[in-house]
Parts: sequence; structure tokens; C-alpha cells
Amino acid sequence: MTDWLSPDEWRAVALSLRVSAWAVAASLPFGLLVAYALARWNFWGKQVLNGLVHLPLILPPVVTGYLLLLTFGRRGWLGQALEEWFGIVLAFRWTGAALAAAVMAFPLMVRAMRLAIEAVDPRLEQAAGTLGASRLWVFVTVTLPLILPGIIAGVILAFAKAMGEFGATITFVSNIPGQTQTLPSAIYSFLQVPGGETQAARLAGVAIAIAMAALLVSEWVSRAVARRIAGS
Amino acid sequence: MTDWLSPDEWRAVALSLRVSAWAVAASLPFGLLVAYALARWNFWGKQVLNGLVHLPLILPPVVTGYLLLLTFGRRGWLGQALEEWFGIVLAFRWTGAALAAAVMAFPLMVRAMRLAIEAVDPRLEQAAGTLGASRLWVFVTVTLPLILPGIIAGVILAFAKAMGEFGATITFVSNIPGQTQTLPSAIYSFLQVPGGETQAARLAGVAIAIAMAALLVSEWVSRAVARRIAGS
Amino acid sequence: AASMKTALDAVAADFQTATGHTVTISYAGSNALAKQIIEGAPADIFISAAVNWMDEVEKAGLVADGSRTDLLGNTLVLIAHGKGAAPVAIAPGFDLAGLLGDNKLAMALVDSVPAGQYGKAALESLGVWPAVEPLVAQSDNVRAALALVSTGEAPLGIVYASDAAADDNVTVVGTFPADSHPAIVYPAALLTGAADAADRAFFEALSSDAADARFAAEGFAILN
Amino acid sequence: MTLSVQLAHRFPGFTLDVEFAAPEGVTVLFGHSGSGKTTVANAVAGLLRPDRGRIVLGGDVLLDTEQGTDLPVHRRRIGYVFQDARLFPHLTVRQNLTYGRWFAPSGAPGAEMGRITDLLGIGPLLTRRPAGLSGGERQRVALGRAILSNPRLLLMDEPLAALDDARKAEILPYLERLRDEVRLPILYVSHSMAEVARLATTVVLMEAGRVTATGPAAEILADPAMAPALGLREAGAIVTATVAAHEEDGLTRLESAAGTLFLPRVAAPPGTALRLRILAQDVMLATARPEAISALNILAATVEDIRIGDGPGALVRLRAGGEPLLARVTRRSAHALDLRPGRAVFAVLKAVSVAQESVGGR
Amino acid sequence: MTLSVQLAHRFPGFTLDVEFAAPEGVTVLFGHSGSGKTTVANAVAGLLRPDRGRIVLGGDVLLDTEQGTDLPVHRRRIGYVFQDARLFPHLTVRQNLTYGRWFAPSGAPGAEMGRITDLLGIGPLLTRRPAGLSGGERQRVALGRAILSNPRLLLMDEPLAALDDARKAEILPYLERLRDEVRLPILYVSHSMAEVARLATTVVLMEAGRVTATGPAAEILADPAMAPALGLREAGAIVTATVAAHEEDGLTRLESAAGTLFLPRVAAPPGTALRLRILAQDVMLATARPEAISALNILAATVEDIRIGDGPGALVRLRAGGEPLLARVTRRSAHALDLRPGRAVFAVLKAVSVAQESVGGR
Ligand SMILES: Nc1ncnc2c1ncn2[C@@H]1O[C@H](COP(=O)(O)OP(=O)(O)OP(=O)(O)O)[C@@H](O)[C@H]1O
Ligand SMILES: Nc1ncnc2c1ncn2[C@@H]1O[C@H](COP(=O)(O)OP(=O)(O)OP(=O)(O)O)[C@@H](O)[C@H]1O
Ligand SMILES: [Mg+2]
Ligand SMILES: [Mg+2]
Repeated sequence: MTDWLSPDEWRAVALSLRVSAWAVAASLPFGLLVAYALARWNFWGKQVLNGLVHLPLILPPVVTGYLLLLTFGRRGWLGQALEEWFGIVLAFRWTGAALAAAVMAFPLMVRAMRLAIEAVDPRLEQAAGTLGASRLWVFVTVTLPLILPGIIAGVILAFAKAMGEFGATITFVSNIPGQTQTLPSAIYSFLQVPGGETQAARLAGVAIAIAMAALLVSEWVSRAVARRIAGS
Repeated sequence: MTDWLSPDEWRAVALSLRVSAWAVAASLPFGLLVAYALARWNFWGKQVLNGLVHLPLILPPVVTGYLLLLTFGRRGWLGQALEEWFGIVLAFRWTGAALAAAVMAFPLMVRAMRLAIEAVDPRLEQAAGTLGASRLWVFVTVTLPLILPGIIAGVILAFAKAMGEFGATITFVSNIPGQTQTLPSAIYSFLQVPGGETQAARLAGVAIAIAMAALLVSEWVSRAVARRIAGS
Repeated sequence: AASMKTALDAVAADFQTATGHTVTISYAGSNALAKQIIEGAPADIFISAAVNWMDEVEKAGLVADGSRTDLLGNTLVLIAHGKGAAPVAIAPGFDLAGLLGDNKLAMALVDSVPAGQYGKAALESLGVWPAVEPLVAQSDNVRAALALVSTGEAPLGIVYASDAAADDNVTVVGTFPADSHPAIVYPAALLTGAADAADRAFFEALSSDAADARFAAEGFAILN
Repeated sequence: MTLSVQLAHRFPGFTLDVEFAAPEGVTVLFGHSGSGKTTVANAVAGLLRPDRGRIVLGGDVLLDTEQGTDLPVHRRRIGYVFQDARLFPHLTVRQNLTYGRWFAPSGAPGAEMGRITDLLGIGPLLTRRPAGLSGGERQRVALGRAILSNPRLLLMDEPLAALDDARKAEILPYLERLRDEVRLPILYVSHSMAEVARLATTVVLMEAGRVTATGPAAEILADPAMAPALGLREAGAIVTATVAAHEEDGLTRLESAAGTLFLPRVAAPPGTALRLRILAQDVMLATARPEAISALNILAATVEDIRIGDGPGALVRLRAGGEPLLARVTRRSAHALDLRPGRAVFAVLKAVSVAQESVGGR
Repeated sequence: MTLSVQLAHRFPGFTLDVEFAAPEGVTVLFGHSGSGKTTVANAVAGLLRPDRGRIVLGGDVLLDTEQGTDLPVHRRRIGYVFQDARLFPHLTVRQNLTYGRWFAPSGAPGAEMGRITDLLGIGPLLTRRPAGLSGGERQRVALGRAILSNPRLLLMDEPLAALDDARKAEILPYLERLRDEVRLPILYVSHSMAEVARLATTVVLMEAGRVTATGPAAEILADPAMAPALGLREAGAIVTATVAAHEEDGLTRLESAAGTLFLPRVAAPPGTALRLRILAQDVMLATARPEAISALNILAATVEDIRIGDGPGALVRLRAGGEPLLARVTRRSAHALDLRPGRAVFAVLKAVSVAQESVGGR
């Protein structure tokens, strides 16, 4: 088992999992908030926020990575502030890779959740209100369970994207084995050297297997939720 | 107007628009079909299809581009077939760039549409059935109008992704000014030379402007549809 | 530069067995690495595939005084798809366009990626660039250009000799004269952040005979 | 066109097992909440595939699980008015109404749009979308949509429950006309005995997933044994009468085997045969012909049977000139008047008691 | 706790402009489909913000558009039974029922879960999810959910429309008890005159977005001028009576100013004051005391007024020992009996005519 991947490769697999999981988990609350705001609220600058969210999709990943480097790098204004005030260093750490993956996956996550929120029947939320639930409680007890399939869809899209993210990550946090070398970076490295294709293919296989497993689990959960709502 | 972008850059802008528009338009029917199948049908290999659709998200774009090259290239089995039977050549043409963009954008498009389809109340479709509409007509007259916001979301996500797609495109169809040099390729080139940042930023600005315009239009259409359904 | 992975990994492994120090190498495009270093990357040694990006780092004052050295060189070759392709005589005015016909010439990005820049300069100096220019398919790196030839998508390509060596599906059909393009140089330098002796030791080790053998095995020219 | 239905289906916790035939006219499915009425309707429409069953409409097999026949929903041509209206939210009211038209075979007679919208009072809503409609408005549009789709069978699941009495009174005669003129068979789910009595040709009584009684409406409604199932207040007999004349003070004189009856103006020309539903509780009994009383209809009758229940009441079956009648009196009165089979009595009935709703064309 | 409502709102094509006060007890909003009943209910619940208006519940200002007050929905504590049930599809029936509990202030009295589920007959459904419920089951769960949320005011939008008569008859007494024991004010939207008569303390009659009449139920229902609006069949008077004794043959004797009345067993102990609704069409008039007749209740009365309409009928207002009574007879009978103000007559009323539904506690 352990011998068909080198220790560096194993570390890349583990790192990719960690980076993707954190990227998804940490961006989930923000994604939900932004999706809800875009779906339900009217506020000044809504379209600007909407555009910002989509930005990582529109720009070549390298550009996004470069912007991240300029903003969150050691010399970047936000990067410096984070380091000074909270001691959080993103540059050239796996946390930075997670940030890059989260940013790249954010538009996918938000869109899926937003679609789901827009499909919720507001009359059910009204009913919850008349039963005494405040807006927040309505969200937690009615909206949230009803959009669960959308959340799952958003999470799985984001996870898949995070697993495959490469351009922004390597530009922002480089390709340091064991620290920032994710599966896609490792694959890239192999593709850069003569004869590396087989090894790249092996790693791609690992990535695919992980993503498929996540996909199957998500489908299964989604279906269980849908079946419950459709009545036993 | 014309002088702040070079002719080559103008061509890149025009090409990016053409490639993205075609990528979205051509994959729309397939996306809809796949989304419908995944949302509503139960068939053997459903999870395999689901996995395949997500593949371009999981793999580093370079790998996707490489696989496209192996499949749709001149020597690729599908590429040869297409050329022999239909005279369609994808390699080194803008059509190939459109294919790459479509493939990369496909998972986003399908997910959005699938979520929308899953949110349609099947009781309305049943009602249409009792009124004499066959499955296809039910889809056209009831399901389709009701999932319009989802279709729009899918289209705009796909369009944005197509505008930003770089890795798979350059790997598959290379970068030939006027033929396959899209905006992201041009931006990438600038970032490869010291001091090219300003020029890259200028092009990125163009890409952002185009995508924002598309985004605004889509939001506006979506809202009009939603308002109509919510009762004038 | 990413294309040095095989050789450099071996050098690092040798160094580790010899000294017990672990070397961490980050392979990425020279431009990305340079920018990262300028933005404060915790790097000790920078090996660039192009002179200009080392210049940038030097301009930023991040190169340790006097440490910059031209570590490796490379040769530019014309490759063709398949085994045993007929050699092409590369000389001023040679009919490259004619050889290509309707097909493409695979190169790296001619304005931004070093291998492409060298290639373009060579073709210009040989006077064939104007005829070939419309036929050039530019990839974002040499490996992708190689892949185009290797798969037969493009019949001919211009890549480094070090890349061409390992691919069974391509044949080197000609080598560009060294004077037809600026010297291909991989500069290396100790960075100002590099403090300890181990950093220096590895930097020295890069120029050792053992390292030279490793690099030479991968097709690089030893400049130092 | 007869509809014959035979179904067996299990939900967790509920088992349906019914068999009935619905001849021409209106067949009312009557039963408590949760007795399986909607489930039957869904199976007939093809929205639910039962575990086992056979459904035949006028010779066409819609479903036969044994032979594997299962006509798809849209080929059954069954207009279904759902318990929840299910209007298409993206279409205007007019588009909802004409939706079925697109698919109806051309050349079929079909109801006119204008007539239906007038009848249902939805003319002013035509350009609106369903989202802003009131509950009753929705239900009326749904009714119109089903009728206008030109079906071979109308399935109505409590179509009038959300409507006020005045609106009901307007729509019921129209449904009668559909039944009688267009000869459209109708399967009608209802809780309202008044609607049952008014419309039903056939009654199917359901209880907990089973049919407990089925038969022509007149028989079922006049059967004292059915009174508990139908609700005591709703027990009554159906008397067939012919319109004799419309008198100038607004009354209509009808002749029946039971005797002459005066009712408030009946909207039917002289000579028309009508079914009158006379509720047991609207009939008083007297042993001597009452005089100086406001009741116009006093029929001589003979007691056939007395059924005394647990409560204070007694249900008396009478026969007046061959027609059955039911009267509900107190036990105390039954005793005081010495009612017993064979006793000659007078059935006293106010003209206004037989409401328009209980007069149905035949 | 009084609810006072004053609202003005415009939808395209519909204008609402109402003002009424709902004192303690049940206030019934009665009106045709589309007259604006649900719109009023939504505004009271806080789901619709009207263009202008002021809503005050027991001293608390829920809404005052002039002062800019607008209490959010969840702080109004108004239990709302919607016309469409709106159950939460992701929760079980039990979770739906207890949903409001989480938010109700603890210590408030509150209805018991077990009692409510028994009453509504939804005990066996507790572990199910709403998707598979029948129409009536849904509505019952919605009713239970609203009651169990421990509200300060119950808003009910046709809560019983989807229910069969038997189930209605079970639930109505419970609503009466809520009204009388818990002293929960109830705003009740209904099409059913029987429900109005049974429950209403106050009636608000609506027509096309306006209030056409409002007042205590007894007055509105006994007002002959209201008969057209209420439906002729539903005109009737309300008589206050006290339970005197339960006799052994199942009848209950009641004493009222109008005289002694016998009704089928009334579920109230001797001494209880009751409101009886006596429909005009259930009252016969005689100029001589009828003998040998099954009717047990014969009251001496005096004609006060005769109102002759367009049709064949006449509505006669009587007074029997100070209590008002209404009788609906034909013009022909009015003529034959020579009815005119001041004439002494006997009002004949069957014991069984006053159904349980029309007997309300007071
Ligand atoms: N999908 C389902 N899963 C489980 N039970 C179901 C399902 N559908 C219906 N039932 C149950 O079957 C019974 C019959 O339901 P149905 O809707 O046919 O009743 P109904 O007679 O139409 O009642 P109502 O008058 O209240 O509408 C109900 O008890 C209901 O809970
Ligand atoms: N959002 C809206 N836009 C336009 N018109 C509306 C809207 N909501 C309600 N209406 C109209 O206002 C009128 C009153 O509606 P409302 O729902 O209050 O009626 P209702 O008295 O409850 O009727 P029903 O008994 O049929 O439920 C209706 O004619 C309806 O079409
Ligand atoms: Mg039902
Ligand atoms: Mg309403």
C-alpha cells in the first residue's frame, strides 16, 4: 500500500485532503452568508459583491494567485496585518494553499447555495415566523434544512475544485513538498520532467478516487435528505 | 478606444468572447440533458456519469488539456473520427479552445441546472400530465420555465469559467495569436515577463468588465423571471 | 525551474546522504518563484531558468553579494515526431516553413517563456522567422510544446535538448547553433535570507562534480 | 362510458383495497379524512401506480398490473381538479386555462372559454398570475382548467371546499349540466352531503381504505342503515317528481307518486323529471292532518319501519304512494304518536325546506 | 383582550379598506371568495405590510404605519392556521406540532400535546412526514401546530374546509372551549354559515374589500336585512336558554324567555346558559296550536314584521316572550294564515332541527 506512493507523494495526498477540507469548512459559513445575502437581501453594492464573488472564476488562476500573493503575502498589506495582529501567516504555508483553494472554490459554493435558497418557499418561512421563530431561528430550523441538498452540492463542488486547484495555489504559496505541495502541484511537477507522465497519471488516479468517494457520499446524503422530505 | 489595446489584444478579446459564447451555447443542451438525467432518472452507471462530469473540476487543468489532446487531437481516436466523418478539426483551432472551455465549465453548468430541476415541484408536472402533456411537453412548458433561473445561473457560471479558462486550453490548442490566443493566454504571457504586470492588469480589466456585464444582465433576467412567478 | 526536477532531486538526495541536511525544493515557473521571493518567500537559493527573472530578484536586492553564478546551460534543438526522422540541416534560410506545410511548429510562448524566446531569436537570426511565425503554436512551457510533438499534433517543435532526450516519440533532427540565439543560461544565487552554513554548503554542492554528472545526465550543459 | 376500478395498494400504515364501478353520471367518493379517496383518484389519473389493480374506462384498459398495461398519464385524458389547486405559477390565469387545449384532440366538442370564465367568475383574473390569487380563486381556475382540457372523465377532489355557498350554488348546476348534457362521467370526492345529494348518480362510501357501500345515490341516501355513515343530519330520501306548473306567486307545483308538492321556483320547464332530496330531519309527522299551518306539503304516508338508535332520536321509514320517505323524530314523539309499522300518518314538509341544492335534474 | 383593526391596502385591481374591532371570543370574517379575508388575516399576522393601518391587540400596538411601529411577525405571537396548511416538509408531524413550543414563553398555560392529538385524530401520524398526509390530515396538523404554539390570538383561515362533517363536529366544541376557557381570542375566516353560527361572538361581513356589517353574532344573524348577504337558508335567530334538566329519553329540557324547549341531549350541565341558533327555515307557523304532531317545541309568539322578497318566500320576524325568532314561509302561506304584525301565532320547531352544531356555549 505505502510503497506505490513515495513519502512525498503521500504527503501531497494528505496535504491536499487537509487543504481542501479546511478550504471548504472555513469558507462554508461565509459562503452561506453571502449566498443568503445575494438571494434575499437588497443592499447597496450587492452587484459589486456578486461580481467580486465571481472574480476568481473569470480571472486566470495565475492572476488570482498573484493577487493573493500581493495581498496576503508577507509583504502584502493584509498579510502583514494578519501576522502582526493574529500571528496568522498564510504565505508559503498550507494555510495559504487552503486560502487559495477556498477563494477559487468560493463562486461555485455560493452559486449552488444561492440557487437552493432562492428555491425555498417563503411561505414556509412565514409560517415559522408566526410560530414565534425569529429570523435567525427561521433560518436555522426551516431554511437551512430545506437547502441542505444545495449546501451539499456547494460543498462537493467546492471540495472537488479545491482538490484540483493548481494555478492560484502554486503562484501564491509555491510548491514546497510537505508544506504547500498539493496533489495538483505534484502532478504538475511530474509533467515538467521527461518521462514523468506515468507518475502524474498515478497521482491523478489518486485524486480522482478521493473526489469520487466524496461525490458518492454527497449523493447518498443528498438523496437521503430528499427522500425524507418527499415522505419516508 | 482602439489604441489602448493592440490589434492582437483586440483579437484576443474577440476570440475569448466567441470561444466562451460557443462553449456555453453548444454545451447547454447537453448540460440540460445530463442535469435532467442526474436529477430525475435512475439508470445504470449514473454515478459514473456524475463522476465524469465532475472530472474537469478535480483534475489540474493541464491534465484535462492533455487528455483532450490525446482524445480530440489529430491523432486522437475521437479527433480522427471527427475529422474523417464530419470534417471537424479541433486541434489548434478556436473550436478546440471552445471545446476545452466547454469541458471545463461543464460541471458548473450541470450542477446549477440539476439543483434547479430538483427544486421543481413534481406535483406541477403531474398536473401538466393530466392535462394531456407528454413528458417532453411537460418539460418544455412547465419544467423549463420553472428552472430558468437555474439555467441562467448555470450559463453565467459556465460563461465566466470559459472566459477565465487557461490551463486546459493552452495545453490542448496552444496559443496562436488570432486563432487560439484567448484573453487568459494573453494575460499569462504578460505575467511571464518582468514588468508585464500593468499590461496583464489591463487585459484582466477587460475580462472583468465583460464578465460583469454578463453577470448584470443575467441577474436582471433572473429577477424578472422570479418576479413574474411571484405574481407581478 | 520545473524542468530541472529529476536532476536537482538527485543532487539534493546526494547532499542529504552526505551531510544529513534536508533540502526542500519548490519547483514552479521562474516568474512565479521570482515574484514569490520578491514578496518575501522564505527561500535560501534561487535557480532560475531565465536571466531576466534573476535580474529582477537582484534588482530587489535579495541576492547575496557575489553569489550569483551561471550554473547550467542548455542547447536548443529541433525535434520531429516519431523515431528515426530525417535530420534537418539548420542553417540560415533553411526551409522550415516548407517542412511544416500546413502543420504547426510547437514552441513555448515566444515572447515570454525563455525557451520560446530563445527559439524565436534563433529563427530570427537564421532569417526564417517571418515565414514560420504564422505556423507557430505556442505552449505555456517547453514540456507542453514537447507533448504536442510527442503526440504528433505538431510534426516539429523547438525545445531544449534536455527535454528532448527522454521522450521516445520524438527525434532530435537538428541543433540550433549556439550563436543563433543568446546564451541559454540557468543562473543560481544565494539569497539574502540564507544565513546558515548548510545553505552555503548546498549552494556549493550544486557546482560539485557529482552534481555536474547528475545535470549532464539530464542533458544540461555545465557552465560552472 | 363506465369506469371500473379495482385497486390494492399499501402505504406504510395504510392499506387500500377497493373495487367499484362508476356508471355514467357523477360517482361520489364519500368518506372520512384519510379514508383513501385521493389515493383512488390518483390511481385513476395514473399518478400513482398501485401494487395491483385494473382500471377500465369505457372499454379502454387504463391499467392492468397483471397484464402489465399502464397507460401514461397524458394519454388517459382525465381532467383532474386537485385538492391543492396546482396552478402553473409561471403562466397567467388565461394560459393556465388554455393549457390543456394544446394537447386536446382537435374537433372534440369542448367547453367554451368565455362561458366557463363567466360561470366561475374568473373573467377579471385572466391576465393575473396565480401567486396573487385568493384560495377560492385558485380553486376556480383549477376547475376551469380541468374542464377546458376536454377530458373523457373528470376527477374532482373536493373542488368546492374552498368556495362560499353562493359560488357553490352557481357552479353546481353547471356540473349537473356537464353530467347530463356533455355526458361527461365525473368521479367526485366530497365531504359535503349536500353536494353528494345534489350531484351523485352513484355513491361509493369509503372507510379506512375499503368500500363499505356502493350503489345508486337514491338507494344509498334513503337507506336508514347508511345514516350513521352519512351523518344523521344528512339522512334523507330521494323522491322523483315531475314539474307540473310554475304558479304566479313564485312556487312550482310538482307531481310525484307521493302526492303534490310545492317548492320555491324550480328552474326547469314543466314536464321535467327531477330528483328531490328530502332530509329526514325536515319531515314532521302528524297523526291527524294539521290545519292552519304554514307548511304547504302534507303527504299521506304509512310507517314502514322505525329504527331507534342510542340517542334520543328515531329514524322512521315511510312510504307515500310508493315513494320512500325518511323522517327523523324524537323517541318521545314516536312514543306519543304511537308510531309503529303500518300506522297511517301525515308527513309535513315546508316548501322552503327543500332547498335548491337538493333539487337535481335527472 | 380586544383586537382592533384598521387597514387600507391596494393590490392592482383590488382595494382593501376595512375597520373593525374584535372583542373577546370568536370573530368570524365572512365574505365571498376574493373579498379580502386572507389579506386581512395576513396583515394581522404581520405577513403583509399594508399601505396604511393600525392594529392593536389588547393594548399592544402591533402596527401603526403613521408612527412607524411594525412589530415583527415572530414577536406578535399570533397562531395562524393557513388556508394552505404550510407544514414543514422536513419535520415529522410531531416536530411540526412542537415547533412553536421552542419559542413560546415558558410558564404560559398552553394546550397539552396529547389532548390535542387525540382531539384532532392525528395520534397515529406523529412519526410521519407531511408529504404523505391526506388533505384533511394536513389541515388538522396545521391546526394543532397553531394551537400548541401558545399564541395570544388565533387566526384561522378556513381551518375546517377540508374536513368531513364528523370531524368538524368533533373539533368545533374544542374551539368553543378554547374560546371560553382559555379565553383565547380567535379571528376566524369561514365560508360556512353553520360554523359562523356555532362559534361567532362577533361577525364581520366583508364584500369586495370592505366591511359591510359588523356586530355581535346574535344581532347580525337575526337581522332579516342581512339574510341576502348571509344566504337565505342561513337566516335565523339566536335564543338564549338555560339547561334545565337532562331527561331520561335522551332529550334535554331548556328554559328560555320564549318558553320551554326540548333538544337532543346537550353536553352541558344543568344551569348552563346556551345560545341556540334557530334557523328561519326550520320554523313553521300555525295559527292554532297543532296537535298530534311529532314536533315537540311549540312556542306562542307574536308577528312583528313580515319582509316579502322577490321570490316566493317571506321572512317573518316574531317575538316569543321577549326573544326574537325568525321564520321563513311561502308568500302563499303568509297569505293563507293572514300573517300581519300583531297576529298571535304558534312557532313549531322540531327538536332534531336544532342540531348540535347550532348549540354554542356562552
Ligand atoms: N405516500 C404516502 N405514504 C404513507 N401514507 C400515505 C401516503 N399517501 C397517503 N397516505 C395515507 O393514506 C391515507 C389515505 O390518504 P388519502 O389522501 O387518499 O385520504 P383522503 O381520503 O383523500 O383524505 P382527505 O379527505 O383528508 O383528503 C392517509 O391516512 C394518508 O396518510
Ligand atoms: N399579491 C396580490 N396581487 C394582486 N392581487 C392580490 C394579491 N393578493 C391578493 N390579491 C387579490 O385580492 C383579493 C382578496 O384576496 P384574499 O386572498 O384576501 O381573498 P379571500 O377573501 O381570502 O378569498 P378566498 O375565500 O377565496 O380565500 C383577491 O381578488 C385577490 O386576487
Ligand atoms: Mg384527499
Ligand atoms: Mg382566503
